[in-house]
Amino acid sequence: MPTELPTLTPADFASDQDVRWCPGCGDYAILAQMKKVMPQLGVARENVVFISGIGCSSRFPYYMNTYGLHSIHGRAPAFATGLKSSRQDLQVWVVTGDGDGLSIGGNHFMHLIRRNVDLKIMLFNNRIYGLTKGQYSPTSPLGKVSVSTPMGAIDNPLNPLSVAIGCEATFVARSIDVNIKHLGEVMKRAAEHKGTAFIEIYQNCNVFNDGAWDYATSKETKHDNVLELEHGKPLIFGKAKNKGIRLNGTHPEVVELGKGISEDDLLFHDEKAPEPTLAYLLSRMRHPEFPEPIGVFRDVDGPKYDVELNRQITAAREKKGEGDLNALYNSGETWTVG
Amino acid sequence: MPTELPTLTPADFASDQDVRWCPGCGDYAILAQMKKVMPQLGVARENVVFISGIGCSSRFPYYMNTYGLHSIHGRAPAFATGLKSSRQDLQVWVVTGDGDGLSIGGNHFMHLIRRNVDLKIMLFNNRIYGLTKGQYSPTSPLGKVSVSTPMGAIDNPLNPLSVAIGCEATFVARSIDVNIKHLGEVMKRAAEHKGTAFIEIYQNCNVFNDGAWDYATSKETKHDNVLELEHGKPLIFGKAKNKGIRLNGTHPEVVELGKGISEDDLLFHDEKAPEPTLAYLLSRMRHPEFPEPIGVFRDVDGPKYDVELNRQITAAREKKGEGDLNALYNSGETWTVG
Amino acid sequence: MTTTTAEPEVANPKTVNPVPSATIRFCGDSGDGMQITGDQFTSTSALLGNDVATFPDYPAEIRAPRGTLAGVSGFQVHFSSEDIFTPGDTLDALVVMNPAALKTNLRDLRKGGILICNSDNFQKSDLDLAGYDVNPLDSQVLEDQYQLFKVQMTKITREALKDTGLGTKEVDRCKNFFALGLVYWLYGRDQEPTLRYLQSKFSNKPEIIAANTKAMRAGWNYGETTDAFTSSYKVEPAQLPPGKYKNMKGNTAMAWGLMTAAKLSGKELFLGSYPITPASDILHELSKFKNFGVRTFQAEDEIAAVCSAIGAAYGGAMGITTSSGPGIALKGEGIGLAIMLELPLLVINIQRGGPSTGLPTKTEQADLFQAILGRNGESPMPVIAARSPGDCFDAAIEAWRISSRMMVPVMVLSDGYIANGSEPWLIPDYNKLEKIPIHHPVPSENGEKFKPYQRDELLARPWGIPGIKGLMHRLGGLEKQDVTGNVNYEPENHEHMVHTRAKKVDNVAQLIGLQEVEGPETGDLLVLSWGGTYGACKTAVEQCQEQGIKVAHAHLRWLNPFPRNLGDVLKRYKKVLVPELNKGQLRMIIRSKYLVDAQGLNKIQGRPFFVQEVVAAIRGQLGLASANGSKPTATAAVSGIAGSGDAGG
Amino acid sequence: MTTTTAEPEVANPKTVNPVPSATIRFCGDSGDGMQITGDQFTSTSALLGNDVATFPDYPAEIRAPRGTLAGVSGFQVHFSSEDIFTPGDTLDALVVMNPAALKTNLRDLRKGGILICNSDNFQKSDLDLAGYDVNPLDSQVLEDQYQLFKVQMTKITREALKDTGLGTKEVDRCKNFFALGLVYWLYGRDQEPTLRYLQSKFSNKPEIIAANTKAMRAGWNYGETTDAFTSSYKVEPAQLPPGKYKNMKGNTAMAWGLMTAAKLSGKELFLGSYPITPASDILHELSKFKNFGVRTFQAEDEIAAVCSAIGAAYGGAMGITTSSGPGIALKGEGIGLAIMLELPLLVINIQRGGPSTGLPTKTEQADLFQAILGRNGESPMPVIAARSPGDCFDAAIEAWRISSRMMVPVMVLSDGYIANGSEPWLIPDYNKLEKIPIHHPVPSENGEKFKPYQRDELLARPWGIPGIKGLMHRLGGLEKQDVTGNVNYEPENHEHMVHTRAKKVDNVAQLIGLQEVEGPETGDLLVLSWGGTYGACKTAVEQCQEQGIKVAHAHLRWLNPFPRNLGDVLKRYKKVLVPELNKGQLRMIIRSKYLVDAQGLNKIQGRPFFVQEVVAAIRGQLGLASANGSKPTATAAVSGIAGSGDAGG
Ligand SMILES: Cc1ncc(C[n+]2csc(CCOP(=O)(O)OP(=O)(O)O)c2C)c(N)n1
Ligand SMILES: Cc1ncc(C[n+]2csc(CCOP(=O)(O)OP(=O)(O)O)c2C)c(N)n1
Ligand code: SF4
Ligand code: SF4
Ligand SMILES: [Mg+2]
Ligand SMILES: [Mg+2]
Repeated sequence: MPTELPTLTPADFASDQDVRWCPGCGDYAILAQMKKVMPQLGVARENVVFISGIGCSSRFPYYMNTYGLHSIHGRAPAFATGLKSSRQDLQVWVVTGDGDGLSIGGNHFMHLIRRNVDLKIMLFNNRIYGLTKGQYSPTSPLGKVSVSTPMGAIDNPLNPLSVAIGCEATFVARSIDVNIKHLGEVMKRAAEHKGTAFIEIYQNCNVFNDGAWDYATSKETKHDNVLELEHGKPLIFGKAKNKGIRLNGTHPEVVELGKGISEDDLLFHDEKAPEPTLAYLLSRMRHPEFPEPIGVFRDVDGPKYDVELNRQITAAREKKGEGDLNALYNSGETWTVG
Repeated sequence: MPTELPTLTPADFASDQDVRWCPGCGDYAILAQMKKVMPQLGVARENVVFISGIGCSSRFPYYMNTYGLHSIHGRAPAFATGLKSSRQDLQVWVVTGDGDGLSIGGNHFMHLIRRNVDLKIMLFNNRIYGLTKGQYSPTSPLGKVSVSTPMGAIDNPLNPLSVAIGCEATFVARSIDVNIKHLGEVMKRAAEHKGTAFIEIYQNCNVFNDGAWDYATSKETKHDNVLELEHGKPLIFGKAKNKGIRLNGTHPEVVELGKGISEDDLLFHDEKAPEPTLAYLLSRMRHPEFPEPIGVFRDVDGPKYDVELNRQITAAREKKGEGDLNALYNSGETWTVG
Repeated sequence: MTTTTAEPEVANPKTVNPVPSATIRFCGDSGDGMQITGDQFTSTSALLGNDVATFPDYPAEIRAPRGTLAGVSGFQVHFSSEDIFTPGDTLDALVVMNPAALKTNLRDLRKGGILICNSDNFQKSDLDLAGYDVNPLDSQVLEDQYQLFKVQMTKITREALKDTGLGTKEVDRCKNFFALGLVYWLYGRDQEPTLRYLQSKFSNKPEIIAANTKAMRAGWNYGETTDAFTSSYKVEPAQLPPGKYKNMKGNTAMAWGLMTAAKLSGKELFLGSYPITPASDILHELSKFKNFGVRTFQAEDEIAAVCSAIGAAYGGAMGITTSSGPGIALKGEGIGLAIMLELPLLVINIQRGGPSTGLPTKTEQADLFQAILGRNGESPMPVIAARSPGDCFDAAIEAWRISSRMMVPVMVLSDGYIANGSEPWLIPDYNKLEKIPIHHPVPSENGEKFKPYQRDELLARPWGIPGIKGLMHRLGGLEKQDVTGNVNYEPENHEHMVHTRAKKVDNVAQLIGLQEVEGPETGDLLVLSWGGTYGACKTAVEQCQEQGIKVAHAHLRWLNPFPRNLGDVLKRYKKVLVPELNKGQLRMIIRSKYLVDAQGLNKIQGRPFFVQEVVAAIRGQLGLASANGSKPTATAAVSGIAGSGDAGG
Repeated sequence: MTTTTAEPEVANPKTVNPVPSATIRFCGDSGDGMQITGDQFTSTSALLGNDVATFPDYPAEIRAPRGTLAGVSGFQVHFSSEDIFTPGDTLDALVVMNPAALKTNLRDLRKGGILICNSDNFQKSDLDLAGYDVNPLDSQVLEDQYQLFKVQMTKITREALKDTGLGTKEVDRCKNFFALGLVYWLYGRDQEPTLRYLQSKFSNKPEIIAANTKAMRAGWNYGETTDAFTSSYKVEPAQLPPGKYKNMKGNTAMAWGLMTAAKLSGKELFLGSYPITPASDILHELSKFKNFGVRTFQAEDEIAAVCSAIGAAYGGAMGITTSSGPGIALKGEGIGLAIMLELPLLVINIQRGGPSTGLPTKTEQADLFQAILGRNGESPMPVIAARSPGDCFDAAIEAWRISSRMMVPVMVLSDGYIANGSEPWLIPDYNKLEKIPIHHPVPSENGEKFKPYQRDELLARPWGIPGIKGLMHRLGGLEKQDVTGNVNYEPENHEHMVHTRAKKVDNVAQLIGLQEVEGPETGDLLVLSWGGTYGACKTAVEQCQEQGIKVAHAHLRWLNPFPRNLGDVLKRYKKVLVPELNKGQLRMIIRSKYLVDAQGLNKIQGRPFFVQEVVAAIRGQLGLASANGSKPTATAAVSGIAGSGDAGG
C-alpha cells in the first residue's frame, strides 16, 4: 500500500545513538550509503526493519532510524524469516558479518537463501572476527595468521557467493565498502528484488585485518583486479578496458582485447540465466588469477516462502472460510451428557 | 600402519544387534553394500569408526561390527572432525540423513566439506523425515504434501551436491540404494579419496515416501532418467545409449546421437577438473528435464584440515622441540622470594 | 480353543456382569495397528458416556523387526461409570497379538484378569523372537492365574475375509479389528461408531471398509456365539457434568488452546517448530488450520524455530515454539534473548525421558530444572504445567494471557503421557471464553519520544511493533537502560534491570490466584504435585481420604512463580510429599524456598505413576501398613488397521 | 600546573612515605593503552616483590567513539607488602587521561587520594563528549577533596619526543608511558623491567622503543624534578612463601593448567572452541603450544566445539571446550550426550554478565544454575570453580583428574574477573606434580566380550577407545543397558541408570576431601563463598576476625557434589551468609539440600565485591553497626602504548 511519502534525507535515517565503530572502519561507508539509498526506496521508515546478529557489523541496526533488532550471534535470518512471514507489509534487511553469517549462522543463511524469503541480506565481509578481536573467520584465506591460528589457518575458506549459489539463491551481488556509488546501486537493486537478495560487501577492518581488500580498492590495482558486471554486456576490465574474460569449456580465461580477440568473443553476462551455472562460474573467479566480479551476479524470480505461506493462508480462507472455533470444537465424534 | 590383515567377509562386519528398520527400507541395501565393501578396503575393523546423528539412517553404526557413535541430531560431522583430527590412524565414516545432514546439521555439513577433513560422509536421501514419521525435509520437492505441509511444501529444496560443491567439496558422488554394484564402487572410491568424500545416496523410505526415486530405479524409466558418469568419457545415457549431453555456453542440453551429432560433440566428464564449475553444472541436471548423473562428480586433491593440523604439530615439535612445561612456567618475567 | 477360568463360580453362559469400571490394554507388534484399535475403543466408550482415560505406549525410534520385544506397541484404556483421572494401574483385560506382547505386558494384568491371545501367532519363530523356549500358552501357570482365552485370530479373520478378494497381507492387517470386535462384545460396546469411522476414513477404499467391517463383526460374533466366553461385562455411563463432550488428546488440546488464545487476543498465530517426538503432533495439528490465520514454519532446527517465533512476536504476532527436552536445550540462548527483549512468547515443552536422546517415546517430568533454571545469567521466566490431556487447552490459553500481559516468554510444560493420552473434554462455547486484551502503543499525542521500556504497575513494558509511525526503536540482547531501552553498561542499571525482570515474573503471582487444596485444611500430610501426575495423585489422595487418612492434595499449575499463599499452605501440614517422575526437581525448589522438609516419591521409568504407588507412599509417610501388602504393578493393552508403525525420535 | 593537597601536614618536598599497600587505577580512552600501562605497572611491582592483584575493566563490544563514556578502559592494581587477595576496594591513586575517564572513575577514589589528570585532554570537545558543562579541573571541589595534579601530558610528551621523527599521532600514543613513568616515580618503582619489555616486544621497531622510553623517562623526571609532587610513596616487598614467582592471569593459568593436566595424564589435548569474550584468550593461549601436542580447533559454532571435543574424547584424547554463558547454553544438548556416553570432557565457562548478550566484558557468577541444573532430563555433572587467577591452574588439573577418573564431563567455572585479573604465581616444578593415571582397557585374556558399561567401585566405566582389536562397541544417546551398553528401553533399567549416573557424580565427594574452614570451628556466622569472590570474602572475614567477631569462612571449590561434611559444617554456625555475584544461586541449592536459612549478599553489577561490602554484610548479619559508617564505594585506575582497543563480544 504505497502512500504519499514525505521526501526524506539521509539524515532522517540516522538514529540518535552514537556510532561506535573504530575510526576508519569500513562499516561507516556502508552505513552512509544505506542512509542515502533509503529515501530513494519509497518505503516509509516505520515499515523498515533491520535485523542483525552479533559482531561489529551487527551494530548496524542501532544507527538506523527505523525499527531494528540486534539479536544473537548468527541467528538474524531466523528472526527475519519469522517477522517477514507474518508481516508482509514490512521491508526487512538482515545485516551480518562473515563470522555471524557464515560461521555460527551458516545453517540459517543456507536455509534463508533456499527459502527465498523476500528480504535483503548484507554480509559485511572483513575476513576476520572484529568484535572478538581478531580470530580468523570462514572467509580468511589459507595461511592466515591470527590469534587463534598462530601458525596460519588450515581451513579452506568459504566463498560466500558460491555458497549462496549452491543453496539456490535467486539474487546474489557483490560490492565494496569504498565503492560508494556502486554499493548504493547494488543496494537499490537488492531492495527491488522479490525474494532473498544477498549482497556480499568487501569491508575493511582497519584494526584487525587492515588491507585485506587492498587489491580491490587501491587506486593502482583495482582496475586490474575488479570487474564490474553489467547485464547483457561482455566481461571487460582493466584501466584501459582492454582485458576480458572468455569461456573455454566451463573454464573462464583472461584475454587481451585486440590482437584478433574482439568483444564478441568474450563471455557475456546474463543476470537472468535460469540456471545458476554462469553465476557460479563467475563466483569462482578469484584474485590473483582473475579479476573479481562485482555487481549483480544473478537476479531471477522464484517462489518466495513468505509470499507462498500467505498465499496458502488466503487460499485456505477462500476455500474453507475464516476458521470457526466453535465448529472446530464440535467437529468429529461428540456426545452429550445430561 | 598397514599390518597383515586376516581375510574378512561381510558377515564379520555385522554387529550382534537386531537391525530395526522397516521391512523393505532402502537402508538395508546400503548396509549390505557397506559390509561387502569393508573387507576390500584393507583397513582393520578396529580402525574403522562410524558416526551418525539421529534418524532412521543414523541407526547405521549399531549394525556394523566396528567402533561407532550414534550421536545427536545433526552433529555427526563435528564429532567426526574432533575424532579424526586427533586420531589420524582411524578411518571415519559419517552416516546422515537429509534431515540430519541438511536441516539441523547443515552448518556442520558445510564446514566439514570446506575443511576437507579426511573422512567419508554418506547422506541417505529419502526426501523425508523417516524417524519422526513423515514430515517433509529440505530435499522434499516443492508442493510435497506431508504431515507438516498439508497444503504442500513451499520451500525450494536443497540439492545436496550443489550445496557441497558450493562449499568447496573435493569429492562428491551420487548413487542409489538399489544400484548395489554402483553403490559399492562409489563407496570404494570415497574410501580411497583423501579428504572429505561426500556421497548422496538415493534411498527409498517405503513407509513415508515410497517411490520418491521410482523414476531413477524402475526398470522402465531408469535408463532415461539416470546417467552414469565416467571419467574422461562423454555423457551418454538411454537404454540404447543413444542420448547424450552437449554443452551450449554454460547450459547443458540433451541431444540424440546420430543425425549429425557424434560422441565428440558431447560434454566429456572430468572428475579432476581443478575448478568445480563442471561438477556444479552436472549437479544441476535434474529430472525430468535431464537424466540425473550418478557416480563421481568431482575428485580432486586439496589441503585437509586434519592432516594440516597434525603437520603443524609435527612442524612445531621439530622447530621448538617437544614442549617443556617447566621451561614454560619459568618463561617471561619471574622473581624469587626468600 | 480351550477356555479355562480361574474363577469357577462364574455364572451361566453369556451372563452380563456390571462393573463400575475396567482397564484394558491392546498390545502387539508396532505394525499390528494397536493404536488405532485403542483409539476406536476409547471413542466408542466415550460415546457410550463412560469417563475414559488412555495411555498409548509405543516403541522408541525405529520400527523394530516384526515380533521382537522392542517392537511391541500398546494402548491402554480405562473406562468408567465414575469420574476417573488416570488410565488405570492394573489391567482387567489384556489382548496380546504375539508372544513379545505377552512377555512385555503380562505383569500388568491383575490376577484373575482376562487374557486374550492370538494363538496363531505363537509359532516357533514368534516364540524365538520373544525369547520363549516353550509356548507359554501351553503352560498351566497362565491358566491358573488368569482367565486365558486362546483365539485363532489369524485363521478366523482369513476365513471371514476369504471372499473379499484381498491378498493375505491385507487380510492379515485386519486382525486388529477382529480383536476390537471381540472386546466390543466383551464389554457390550456398540460397533456403530467404528463403522462410521471406517466410512469416513476410507471413503475411497470400499474394500478396506468391507474387510475391516467383516473382521470386526467376526470378532463380535466369536464372543457372542462360541463357547469360549461365558460372560460379558457392562460399564454404565458416568455422571459427567452436563454438556457436550468429545474425546480429546493432549497435543490436540494444546494446539486448539493455542488457536483459541490467538483468537481471544485478536492475534494471528505463528508457530516456529522443528519436529521431535512427542511434540510433533502439535505442529501437525496447527498446520491444518491456515484458514484460522495460523502460520506454521518447520524451521531448519530448534534454534531457528525459537528465533523465528521471536521475530514474529517482535512484529506483533503470537509467537510460539514447541519441542521436547533436547530441542528445548537448543533454544536456551534464544529464550534468554526473549527475556531480555521482554517480548511475549510461548515455549512449549512436551517432556520425554532423558537425558540426551534418552527414551524418546516415554514420559518423564525431568525438564523442570531446565525450564526454571536452565539458562545463562539471571533469566527467570514463568512456567506453567498442564495436568491432563484436556487441561492442555486451558493451560495454553492461560500461558498466553500471562505472556502477553506481562511481556515475558512463558514456558508451558506437558509430557508424553498427557500429550498422547486422552480424556472426555467438555466442549466450551468460544463466545463465553474470557477475551485476552492486548494493547499496542501508538505515538503519544504530545510528540513525546516512545519509551519502549517504560513500565506499568506490574512492570510490563509496552509492545511497540513495527509499522507504527513515530515508534521506531531498536531492541537487542545487550543490557539496556530501563525506560529508554538504550544499550547501557552501568553497574547500577544492570542490577536494577536484573531485579526488575525478576520482579516482573514474581508479579505474575498477582494474576494467577491462590493455591487451592483438596481435602482437609490442615492435617498430617499434603501431597504436592504438578503436571501430568495430577490424576494419579488426586485419585490416590481421594482413596486415602476414604480410608480416613488426614491427607490433602495441592496441585501446582504455575511452577514459577508459585501462588502467593503456597508457603502458608505448606505450613499447615505436618508433612509434605512431592510425587514426581524425576529425581525430585520441584521438591528441591520447594525445600529451598520454604525450608520445609518435603519428601519425594520419585519414579523414573518412562511411565506414569500408578495410583497404588502414590497410595503406598502416602501410607508410608504416615507410618501405616500398606493397604494390600502387595507391591503395585503396572496397568492395560490388544492389537489390528496397521498404520505406519508407531515410533518417534 | 597547580598543586593543592587536602593534607596540609605533608612533609618536605620529595619525602618518601612508606605505606603498607596501595591501590591505583589507570584509566582513559580504550585507544589510550591503559591495559598495557596497567600490565607494566603490575609486572614491575611483582618483580619488586610486592604481592599484587589486578582488575582490568574494559568496554563492552565495539570500540566506542574516542572520548565517550562508553569508551573508557581502566586497569586497577593493588600492590602490597602483605598478602592480598583482591585488587582493592577504593583507590589511593587515580590516573585519568580524559574527562570521560574522570567522570566514570572518580567515585572510586578515596577522599584525600591522589588524582592525576592529563589536563591537555580537557578541551571543550572532550568535556562535551563526557557530558561536562564546565571543566571539572577548574572546580574547587576536586581540589578540596583530593590531591589533584593537573599534568599537561600531551604537551610534555610531544616536547620530549620532538626529535624522534615520529608523527604527532605516534607521539601522542606514547602519553600512557609518560603517565606510567610518573606513577613509577610516585611509588618508587624501577623502570628497568619496562625497558626490557619494550626491547623484546618491539625488537624490530627501534623508533617505538626509543619513543616510549623517552616518554616514560619524561614522566619519571616530571615527578622527580617539578614542584608539582612533594612526596612519593614506598611499598616494601611482601613476605610471600619462598620460591620463584611470576605474575599470572587467570585465563593463562587455565590454559597452562589444562596443558599440565594433559601431560600428567599422558594425553594429548584437544580443544574445540568458538571465540567469545571473556573466554577467547584460553583458545589463543593454547593455540600457541602445538609443540606440546596441543590441538586447537576453532569450530564453526559452540555446538560443533563441544561435539568435536566429545569426538576427540571418544578417541582417547583429553577433550575440552571453552566458552561463556551464551555459548554454554548452546552446548547443553552436547553435554547431555557426554553424560550419557560417560566420557571424560572438560567444559569451561568463563562467566560474564547476563542474561543474553548482557554485559559481555563484565563479570558475574550467574551461570551456576546453568552449570548444575541447566540440561534436559536428569543430567548431573560435577562442577568445580576456580577462586583466583592462579587457582585456575589447579582447578583445571583437578577437574581433569576427576573427569578422567570418573568418566564424566566436568564443568569448570571461572569468571571475567579472575580470567583477566592477575596475581603472583608460585611456579611449580612439573616433576613434583601428582600424575593422573589413566587406563584404557585391553581385550580380556579369556576372550570375554568387552563390556563398555561395566563399572568399578566408584561406578566409573572403562574408557575403551577405537583402534583396539576386540573392543569394538557402539555408543549412543539412547538409554542403554548397564554393563553391556546396548540400547535398552526397559523401565527398571532406565531408573537404575538415572540413579547410577547420579551416584557416580555423588561419588566424586569421596575424592575431593572435606570442607575446610578458616576461623573458629563454631560461631555466630559462617561466610560461605565460591569462585572468584574468594579474595573479597577471605579478606573481609579476616578483617572482622581481627575486630573480634566470631565469623568463619568456608570457600567451596566443588559446587557439585558438595564435600561430605558440608552439612555438619553449616550446622556449627548460628547463621550462614552466602555472598554471590548473582541473585542467590548457591544459596538456593544450599537451602534446599541442608534446610538452613542461609542468607545472601548479592551484587549484580558486573563488578566484583568490595571487601567493605562483605564486611558490612557480616556486621549487618550480626547486628553490629557498620565499621566506618560510610557506604563503601568502588576502587583504582590511569591511561597510553595504545593497542587495538579493548573490547569483547
Ligand atoms: C553464542 C555466541 N558465541 C560467540 C559470541 C562472540 N562473538 C560475538 S561477534 C563474534 C564474531 C564476529 O565476527 P563477524 O561476524 O565477522 O563480525 P565483525 O565483528 O567482523 O563485523 C563472536 C565470535 C557471541 N556473542 N555469542
Ligand atoms: C535436537 C533434536 N531435534 C529433533 C529431533 C527429532 N528427530 C530425530 S530424527 C529427525 C529427522 C530424521 O530425518 P532424516 O535425517 O532425513 O533421517 P531418516 O529418518 O529419514 O533416515 C528428527 C527431526 C531430535 N532427535 N533431536
Ligand atoms: S574492529 Fe574492525 S570491523 Fe570492528 S569496528 Fe573496528 S575496524 Fe570495524
Ligand atoms: S521409516 Fe522409512 S527410512 Fe525409516 S526405517 Fe522405515 S522405511 Fe526406512
Ligand atoms: Mg567479520
Ligand atoms: Mg530422511
